Amino acid sequence: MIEIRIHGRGGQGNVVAAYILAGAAFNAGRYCQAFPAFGAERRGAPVVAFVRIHDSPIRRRSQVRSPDYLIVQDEHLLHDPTLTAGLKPGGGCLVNSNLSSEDLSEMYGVAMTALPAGQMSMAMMGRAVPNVPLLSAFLTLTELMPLDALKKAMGERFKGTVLEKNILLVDEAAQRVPAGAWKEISLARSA
Amino acid sequence: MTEIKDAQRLEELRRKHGRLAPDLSAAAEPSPNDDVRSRQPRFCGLESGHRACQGCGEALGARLVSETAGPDVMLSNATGCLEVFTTPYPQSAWRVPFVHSLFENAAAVASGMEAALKAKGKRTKVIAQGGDGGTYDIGFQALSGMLERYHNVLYVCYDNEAYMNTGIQRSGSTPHAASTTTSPAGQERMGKRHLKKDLLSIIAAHHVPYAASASVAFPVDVRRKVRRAMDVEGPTFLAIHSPCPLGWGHDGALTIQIARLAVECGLYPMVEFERGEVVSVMPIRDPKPVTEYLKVQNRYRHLFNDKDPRAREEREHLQALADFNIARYNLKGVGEDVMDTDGLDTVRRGGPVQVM
Amino acid sequence: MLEALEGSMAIAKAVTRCRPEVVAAYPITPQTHIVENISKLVADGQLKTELVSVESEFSAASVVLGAAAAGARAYTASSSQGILLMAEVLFNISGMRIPMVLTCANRAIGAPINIWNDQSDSMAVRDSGWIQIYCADNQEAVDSTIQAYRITERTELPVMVCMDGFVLTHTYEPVDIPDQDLVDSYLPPFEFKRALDPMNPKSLGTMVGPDFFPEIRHSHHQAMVRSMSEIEAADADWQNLTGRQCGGLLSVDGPEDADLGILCIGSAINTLHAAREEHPELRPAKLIKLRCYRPFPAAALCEACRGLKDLVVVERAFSPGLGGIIGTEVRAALAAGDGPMPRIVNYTIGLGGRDIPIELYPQLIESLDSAHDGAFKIFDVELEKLAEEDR
Amino acid sequence: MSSVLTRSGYADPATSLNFKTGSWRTLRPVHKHATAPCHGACPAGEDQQAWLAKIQENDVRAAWETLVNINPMPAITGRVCPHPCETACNRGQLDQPIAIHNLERWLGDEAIANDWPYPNVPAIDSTRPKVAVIGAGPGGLSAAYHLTRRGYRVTILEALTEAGGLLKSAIPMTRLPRDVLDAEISRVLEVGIDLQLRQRLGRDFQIDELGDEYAAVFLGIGCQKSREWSVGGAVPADLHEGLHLLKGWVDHLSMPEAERVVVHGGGNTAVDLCRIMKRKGAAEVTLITASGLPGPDTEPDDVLNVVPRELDEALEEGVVIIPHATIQRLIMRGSRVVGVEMVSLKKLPGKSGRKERIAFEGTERVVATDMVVPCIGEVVDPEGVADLLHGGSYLRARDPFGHLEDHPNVFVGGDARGDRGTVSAAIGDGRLAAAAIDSYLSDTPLPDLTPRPPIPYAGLNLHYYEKKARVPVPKVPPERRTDDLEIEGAVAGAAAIAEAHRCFSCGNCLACDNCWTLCPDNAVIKTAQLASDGSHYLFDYDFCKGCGICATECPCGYIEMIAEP
Repeated sequence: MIEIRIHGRGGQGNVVAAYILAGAAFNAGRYCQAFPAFGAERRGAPVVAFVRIHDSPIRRRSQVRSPDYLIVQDEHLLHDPTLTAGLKPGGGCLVNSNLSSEDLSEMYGVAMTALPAGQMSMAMMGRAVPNVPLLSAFLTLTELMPLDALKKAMGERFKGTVLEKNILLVDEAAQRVPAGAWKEISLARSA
Repeated sequence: MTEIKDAQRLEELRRKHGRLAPDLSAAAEPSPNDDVRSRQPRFCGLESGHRACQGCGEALGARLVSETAGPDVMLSNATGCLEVFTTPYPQSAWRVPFVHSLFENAAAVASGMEAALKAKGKRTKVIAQGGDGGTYDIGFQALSGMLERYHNVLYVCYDNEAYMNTGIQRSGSTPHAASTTTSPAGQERMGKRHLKKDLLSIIAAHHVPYAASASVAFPVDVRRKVRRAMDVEGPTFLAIHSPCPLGWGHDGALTIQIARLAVECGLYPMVEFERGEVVSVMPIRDPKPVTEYLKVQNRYRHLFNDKDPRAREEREHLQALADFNIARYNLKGVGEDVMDTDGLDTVRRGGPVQVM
Repeated sequence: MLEALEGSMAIAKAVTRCRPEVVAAYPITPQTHIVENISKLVADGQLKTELVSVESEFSAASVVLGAAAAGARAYTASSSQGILLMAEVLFNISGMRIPMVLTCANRAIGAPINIWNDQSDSMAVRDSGWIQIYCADNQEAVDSTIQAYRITERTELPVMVCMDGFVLTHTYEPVDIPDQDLVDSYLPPFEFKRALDPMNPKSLGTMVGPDFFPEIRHSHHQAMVRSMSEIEAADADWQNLTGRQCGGLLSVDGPEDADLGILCIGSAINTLHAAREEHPELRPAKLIKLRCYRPFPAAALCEACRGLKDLVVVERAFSPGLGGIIGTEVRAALAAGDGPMPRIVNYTIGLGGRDIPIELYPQLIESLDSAHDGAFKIFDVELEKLAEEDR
Repeated sequence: MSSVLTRSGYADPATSLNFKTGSWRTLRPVHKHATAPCHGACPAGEDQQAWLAKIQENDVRAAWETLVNINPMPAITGRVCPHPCETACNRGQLDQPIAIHNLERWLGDEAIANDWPYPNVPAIDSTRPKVAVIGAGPGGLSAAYHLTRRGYRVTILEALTEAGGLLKSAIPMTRLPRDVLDAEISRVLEVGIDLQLRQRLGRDFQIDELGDEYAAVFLGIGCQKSREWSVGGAVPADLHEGLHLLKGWVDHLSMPEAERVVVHGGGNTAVDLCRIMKRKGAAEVTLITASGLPGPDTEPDDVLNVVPRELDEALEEGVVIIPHATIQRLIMRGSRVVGVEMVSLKKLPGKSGRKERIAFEGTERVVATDMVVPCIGEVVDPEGVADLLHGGSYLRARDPFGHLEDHPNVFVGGDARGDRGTVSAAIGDGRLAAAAIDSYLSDTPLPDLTPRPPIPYAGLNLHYYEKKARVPVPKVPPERRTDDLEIEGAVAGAAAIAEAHRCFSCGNCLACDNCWTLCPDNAVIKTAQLASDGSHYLFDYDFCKGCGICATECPCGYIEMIAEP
C-alpha cells in the first residue's frame, strides 16, 4: 500500500489534490482512498490530506502517520519540523518551491524534490494553484500510473479552459522532474 | 380541466363524508340527530363531541375555519388546547385529515405536507394551526421559515393571548397588564410588564401575499378572510382573536361580546396585509373605551382597584395603546359602512348579510 | 458499476436512486456535503424531488414528518447538534410510526464544540424508537440507505443510517451505485396506509392517555423487535440482487476457534481489521461488527459470542458516570443469554475525531493482560494533558 | 375485550360524536317564544312579528294568510286602526317603529287585488250547528268569519241594508275608501256567511226566538244610542251629537255650518269630526279633551285614544287641541250656546287607588263658540237586549270571550261591551267569541289566553341590528285634501318588503343563523323546515355544553338558558 500525505493551506486545493490523485489511481485500476485531516480551517491555514493507493480494497481508515511520500504545496510549511517527521526512511518529498531541489534539501536537511508549481500555475492560469503540477510531477517521479489517469481524473472535476490549461500544466510539470526517480520506492512499498 | 376535476373531487368528498358519525363499534349508539346532522347545509370540519371548555373561542374559530376551508384540506396542528380537546384518543372531532406533531413545528410539518402534495401533483390545501404560544413564541421560527420558503400553506393562529393549555401562562401575545399565572398581579406588579408582540407586522414583513387578523365575533369576516387566503397560492397567515373564558376570566356566554369589544375598542385591530402593505382594515364605527372591554374580564380586575393609583395609570396606558392602533391603522370609521364593526354583524332573516 | 466518489456524494446518489419525493436540507458539518450534493443533483435535474431548504434541523425533521405523513417518501440528514435539535421530532416520528430515512453523519456533541467524528449524537437518541444501522464503509452506507427505505416502509419504523462523519462522509473511495432499475425492482413505490387523505381523513398524533399509552408503547417495542427479521431479509434480498451484503444485524469475521472477540460499530471495524492483518503475531481475534444497534440483536449477539473467553467492546461514545453504552448493553444481553459469560472489557476510543491508528490494536490486545472483567476506560485518553485533579 | 387500538393511536374522523358532551351541561338553551310588543298591544290579537317574518321571506301571500288567521280585514284595520302596535314597537327605541299599519294595509290590498282566497275555510257542512251573529259590524263579521272557519254555519242578522256597521256609517272616506271597505267585507262574507239584512233585533226578531234554529248567538250590536250629555243641566236647543253628525256626513255629506266650533271628547270620532268641520269651512275648531297629547311626559293610559297620524293630520289642518281640560259650564244666550267655560284637569290616583279626574281651581277660562259638539261616546240601544243590560249601559261580559251571566249560549263583543273602543278590538272580540262558542258547542276547554312573557327592548341583542330609517308614507298635503280622497298613500312592493326587514323579530326566531354559526360545539342543528317550536334550529342536547353563547347572541331574545332539568 502506498500512503501519501499532502500538506497545503486552506484554499490551495489540498483536498481536491488528494481526491484527484485517488481518482487517478482508481482510473488506473487501483484501489484508493483519500480524505482530509478534517478540520474547520479557513483559507490560509495549514491543512493536510491523505491518499492511499493499493491493489486490493483498503480497510484501514486511520490517518497516514508514516507516509511513503509527502507532497508539500507551500514550502513555508516546512518551517514546522514535524511536517516531515513521519516520512518513511527513503520516502520521497515533493515541494512546491522556486528553489532548486538541492538548495531546498540542504536548507531543511531532508532530501526533497522541488518544483516551482506555484510559479508554473501562475504563468499558465494566472493563479498560484500548485496542486496539479505537483500531482503530475509526483506521478512522473513515481511512475505509479500513467499521466492519462491523472488527466481523466481531472476531467471528472474540471471543464473547459481550466481543464485544458491544467492538462498543459501536467505535461509541463512532467518535463521538469526526472521520470521514474522514485519508482524504486513505490515498487518496494507496493509489494 | 383541472377545475372540473377538482369540482368532481369536492363533490365526491362531500358525498363520501356525508354527515354521519362513523359507527366504529357495535356498542356505539347512533345519535337521534344523526339524520338531521347529515343534512346540514355546510361542511362540518370540526364535529361535536370535542372537549373544549364551555364557550371556547378557539373551538369556534377552528370550526369556522375548517368548515370554510374544507373538505379538501389537511391540517397540521401545534400542541395546545385545540389539539388536546379535539383528539383525545380514541376520538377525533375532525372530519378533515389532521396531524399533530409538536408544539413548535406545526408550520414545518405543514411545509412537509405541502411539499409532499406538490410532489404528488395534488391540490389539497394545507392549513397549519396553533395557539398564540405555538405561533408567537415557540413555533415562530418554523413559521418564519415556512413563510420565507413560500409554502402554499395557510397558517391560522387562534390567539387567546396566553398559554391556556398549561394553565394560563403569559406568552408573547399576552397583552400588557393582563394577569396570568406567570405574570400575576400583586403588590409589586400590575400583570404583564411587556407589550403584546406585534406579530402581524412581523408576518407582513415576510412580504407574504396575505396576512390578516380576524375575530370570532365576526364570523362572516372570518369566512371571507379564510376564503381569501385559500385562494392564494402561497403562504398566508390569519390570526383569529379567540377569547378563553377560563384564562380571561369571563362567563362562557360572553365570548362573542368580549371578542367584539376587543375590536370595537381598538385593542385588537382588524387588519389585512398584502405583500407587507396594509390593504384593508375593519373600520370601527363607534370606538368604545377600553375599560368597557377590560372590566368584564378577571385578568384585568386589578386595573379596577380604586385605591391603587397604578390601576388608573395602566388603564390609561391600555387606552393609549388602543388609540395608537386606531391612529396607526386609521381604524376610525367615517360614517356607516356595511363592512365596519357594526355593519358586519348585521343579521337578517335567512342568515347574516353576506359581504365579500 | 464501481466509481470513485466522496462518501457524501455516494449517499446523495443512493438517495436519488430511492426516488424520494421530499428532501429536507439543513447544513451541519460533516453532513453538509450530503445535502449540498443532493441540492446539486436537484439543480442539475438528476433528482426530481421537492427539496425543502429549511431554517433548522428541527424543521428539517418536521418537514419530513409532514411529508411522510402526507404519503411522500422522505429523506433528510444531519449530525451532532442537529440530531439533538431534532430529538423531539425524532421521538415523534417513530411514535407516530411514520416511515422515513435519515442519514446521521456521526459527530461529537459539544460543549466543548467539536466538529469531528464520534457517535455521541446517534447514541443520544438511541431510545427515540428509530431503527439505527451503522455503516462500516461507504459502500455499506450506500447499500444500507437503499435497504433502509425497504425496511422503514415495511415496518413503519423510521430508520437512521449512521455513518462516521468525515471518516466516511469525506472519504473518496470506490463505491458501486446500483442502477436505477435494480433499485426500482428492490424498492416498490411507497404507499403509506395511514397517509393524510381528505378522502379518508384520519387524525394522527392524538393525545393518548394512561388507558392506552402502555399498549401503544408495547406495540412499538414489538415492532422494533420484529423488524430484525425485516432488516436481515432486506440485506439478504439485496445480496441476491447485487452480490453484496452489509452484514444483516451483525457479522463476525475471524478464526472460528478464536476465544477473543472485539465488537465494534461503524467504520472503526475496518481499521481493526487492517490492524489484525498487520499483527498476525497477536492473539487471534474474532471481529464482531454490530450493524444494527436498534433494535438490539441480543440473540444474534449471544450466538456470535458463543465460545468467547474475552470480549472487547470498542465504541465511540459513552455515558458519563456509567461508562460504555454498547458495552453495558452487550453485557446485559449476554447475561440474559444461555451461554457462559466472557470477560467483557469496554473501551471508548476516538472521541471527538481522535484518530484510531493501527498501532492502537496491539495495545488493545495487550491491555487484556491486566484488565478485569467489566473494566471501562477511554482507551486513548492522554491523562498527562490534564491537571492532576481532573485526571 | 376485543382489540381496539389503532397503530400509533390514530383516530377516525368524527369519532368524537361518540363522546356526548351534553352531560357537562348545567344550563340548557331553550327556545322561548316571547310576546313581541306589537303582538301584546294589538286589540285584534294579531302577531305582527309573525306575518312580518313572512314578508321578510318574500312570501307576501303567506304573510297575509298568517295575518287573516287572526284578523280577516287587514285592508280595513290597516287604515283605521290606531295601531298601538307601532307605539309599542321595540324598534321605536332604536330609531322609529316599523310601519306595521301600512304593511298590514298593503297585505290587505294585495289580497283584494289578487283575490287570494281566505285560508283554512272548510266546505259548508249541513250537519254542523248554526250560529246567529247579530250585527254585521267588524265584531260580527269577525265572529262570523272565525265561526265559519271552525265549521259552523253562520247567519248574520243585520238591521241595516248593508253590512259594515260603524265602518260604513261613521268612518270618513278620507280614511277608508268605500271600494276597499266593500271589497274586503264582501270577501269576508264569501267564506260562506249567510247575511240577512234589515233584521233589527227587538223589532224583527228576539234573541229568545233564535234558540230554535241557532245553537248560539253572538251579539255584535255596537252602541247605537248617544250618551246623554249636559253641562250643569244645560242642553243647547241645537245640540248635535258627534257620532250622529259623522254618520250624517258619511251617509249624505251633510254637516251644519258654524264659524267657531268646540268639540268635546277624546276619540277618533271627535278628531274626524273636527277635521271635517275644519274642511267644511269652520274658522276655529277646538277639541277639548281630558286626555293628554302623545309625548314623553304623557303616561300611556292618558294619551288621546286616536290614531296618532290622524291626530298629526288634524293638527296639520289647523285643529286646535286643548288637552287635559274639560267643559265646566256652557255660556248660553237664550237656548243657543255662545261660549264654554273650561277648566284644566288631570287624571290622578285618588283615595281608592283608581285614577280620578281632578279639576284645578283657578284655571277656568272661556272660549267663544257657535256650536258645541259632544263626542263623549255612545251606549247600547236597549231594544231587544234590555234583559241583558241589567239596567246598565253596556252588555258587560265577564271575560274576554264575551260570556254573559246566565246566558251560556249568548256572547257579546265589540263596542257593546262598553270596554272596547276600536274596530280592531271588535275584530279581536269576534275571534275570541268564536273560540268560546266553539268551546261551548263542542264541549271542549276554552283556549288559554295567558300571554307569553313579553320581550322588552333590553331583551334584544342590538349589536346585530343596524339603524335604518322608517319607510316614508306618502300623504296628500293638507291643501289638496278633499272630502273623499284617501289621505294616506300606500307603502307597497319592494319598499314594503324592505320595511318589513326592519322588524327585530322580537321574541321569536329571526332565522338569522347566529346560534348555528356561533356554537363552538356545533350543537345547533339547522333544519330545512320549521321545528315544532317555530324555529329552524334544534339544540342537539347530546353535545350542547350549555355555554350560553347562543342565548347571548340571539338578536331576538328567543333563546333562554334554563336550569338543566
